[in-house]
Amino acid sequence: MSILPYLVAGWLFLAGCYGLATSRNLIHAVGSLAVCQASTYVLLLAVGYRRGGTAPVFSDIRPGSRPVVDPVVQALTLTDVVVGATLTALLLALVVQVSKRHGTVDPDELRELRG
Amino acid sequence: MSLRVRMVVLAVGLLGLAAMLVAAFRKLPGFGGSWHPYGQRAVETALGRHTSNVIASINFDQRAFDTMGEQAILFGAVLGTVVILRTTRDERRVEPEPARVPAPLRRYALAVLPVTLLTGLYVVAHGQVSPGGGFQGGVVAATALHLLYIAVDYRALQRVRSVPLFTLADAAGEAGYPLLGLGVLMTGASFLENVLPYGTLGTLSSGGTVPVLNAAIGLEVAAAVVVLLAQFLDQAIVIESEDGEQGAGSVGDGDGRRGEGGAA
Amino acid sequence: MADDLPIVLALLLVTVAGTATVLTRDPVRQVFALAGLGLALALLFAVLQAPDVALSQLAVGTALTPLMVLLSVRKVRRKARSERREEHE
Amino acid sequence: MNGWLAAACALLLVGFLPTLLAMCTGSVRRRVLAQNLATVLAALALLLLSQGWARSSYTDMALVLAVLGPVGTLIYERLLGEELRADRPSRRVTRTMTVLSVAPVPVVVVPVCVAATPGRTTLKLLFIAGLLVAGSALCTRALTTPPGGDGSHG
Repeated sequence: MSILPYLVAGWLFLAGCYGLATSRNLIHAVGSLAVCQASTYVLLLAVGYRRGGTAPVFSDIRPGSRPVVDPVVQALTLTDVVVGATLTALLLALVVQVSKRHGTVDPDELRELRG
Repeated sequence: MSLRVRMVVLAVGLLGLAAMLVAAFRKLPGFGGSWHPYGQRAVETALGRHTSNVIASINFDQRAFDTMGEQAILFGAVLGTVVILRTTRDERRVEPEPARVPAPLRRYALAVLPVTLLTGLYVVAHGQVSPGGGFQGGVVAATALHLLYIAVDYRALQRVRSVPLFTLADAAGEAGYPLLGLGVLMTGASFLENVLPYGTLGTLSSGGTVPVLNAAIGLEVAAAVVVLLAQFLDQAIVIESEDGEQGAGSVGDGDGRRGEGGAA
Repeated sequence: MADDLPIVLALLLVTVAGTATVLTRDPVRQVFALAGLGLALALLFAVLQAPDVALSQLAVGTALTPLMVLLSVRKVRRKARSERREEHE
Repeated sequence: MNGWLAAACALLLVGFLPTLLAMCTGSVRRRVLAQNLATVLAALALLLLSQGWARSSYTDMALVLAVLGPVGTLIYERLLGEELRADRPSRRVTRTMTVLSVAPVPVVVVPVCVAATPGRTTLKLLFIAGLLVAGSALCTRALTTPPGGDGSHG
């Protein structure tokens, strides 16, 4: 159990890389990249978890009454989730532009076009 | 490089990476351990500054400079999307067709629109107290606007959503954050330091500058999402390329794979 | 060990959804796997005691990302269709 | 590990996991219907978890999901309308999906309401339940009846 969450993060990253490398459609590649992004969130939050802890949000509990998990990694992850979505948008915009220019979104065909 | 060679290279790379990751994971502190020195200090600092949501305190106070970088990335990504997806000379805009929406669906979507908007604002406003904040609430509030597209059609959304206005709001949120930091500098404190009175723990006005920066981020994220979706919706619904494409003829034909790629 | 059961379950859900997302090659079908991954991630963040991050993931994953991907697919397909029509003419 | 957490685990294993698998396999129509059900089950799991950890502030997650889940489903309905209209499900499927997505809501929310400290939290829980029931029932109907028609020929 002590490294299982880390292994899941590693698996997600490798699976995403496999999807990126074997993709025949750039939109599918962007989706695979989202899986890679997800792996970083899982790893960060797993590092910050504390058994028996709760979130360090003191709106409904008294400070000090319960052990809390690490808030630093949560702060890093939470901004990255939203920023990551806008980056996905940027990549999708590039895909749309590629399809307009070349009429295909298959990376293999795009390479043939370039010669 | 043939497909076979590529797959072998990929397999070797992935297996090597997997081995290194497993070796690294074994050296990480065990999952669920109680040793979190940074977390402990962050919680103490946040409580000292009367911010009950420690995560918001880290984002908008203790590591506010880092968040400025994050929001700059966000702004850059939105700017890039707008530039890439602008209407070019060989494209024309067509009027979107009005959609026929079933009456119960229309009633539901129009009723839920204000609820979603309020939920988004609630999540932004309570950022320093309970889970939430500008990043999350901004997305929810921006999504609310697009219920108009579902309830009525794209023309209704276009009438309400002025893209220049939202671009301006996005820029205002983006600029407001560092300007606030500079304003703090004027008072003699360091950049983005928490100089406002901390208030009472657990109330909406607690946390000093945290709610202010939180609101700036909320404005920026909400406007950014509206602008982003406007670009994609325009591309998918309104913008069509002129006939006689240059690129179409140059694509090799008789390839056999081409039909498959187009149908996928 | 019983205390870790929700975490193990959520990790299982994330693994299944993540793998399915990569293996679904058709972009339209992949959107649903991606939405499933978003929900599974939100549940995992919740059991890892990170409600702020879970909120972030829910806000982004339920409507925003699928909408952007589907709109891109629609644009790319329309483009491909209009070009095939030109070739037939 | 208390009863609420055990119930949440059971819900994830018996309800959410099969729905997730249905979301990842099969036709587009099946995936959309499964997506609608999955958001409801995830929201209910979040409610059970927040009660299990005695954290009323965690219910915000279920609130956001209850608000945005139907929006996502309706987006699919709008953008994939052609493909979805190509194969309409039978009445039996419509009824089953409606029951599946509406019935668990009171089963989960009523005990949580009874256990939670009365006040603002109770109101919030009832509000979330209302959103979930209205949203999922309407989405299932929108996905299974032809647009503009009342489905009388089905």
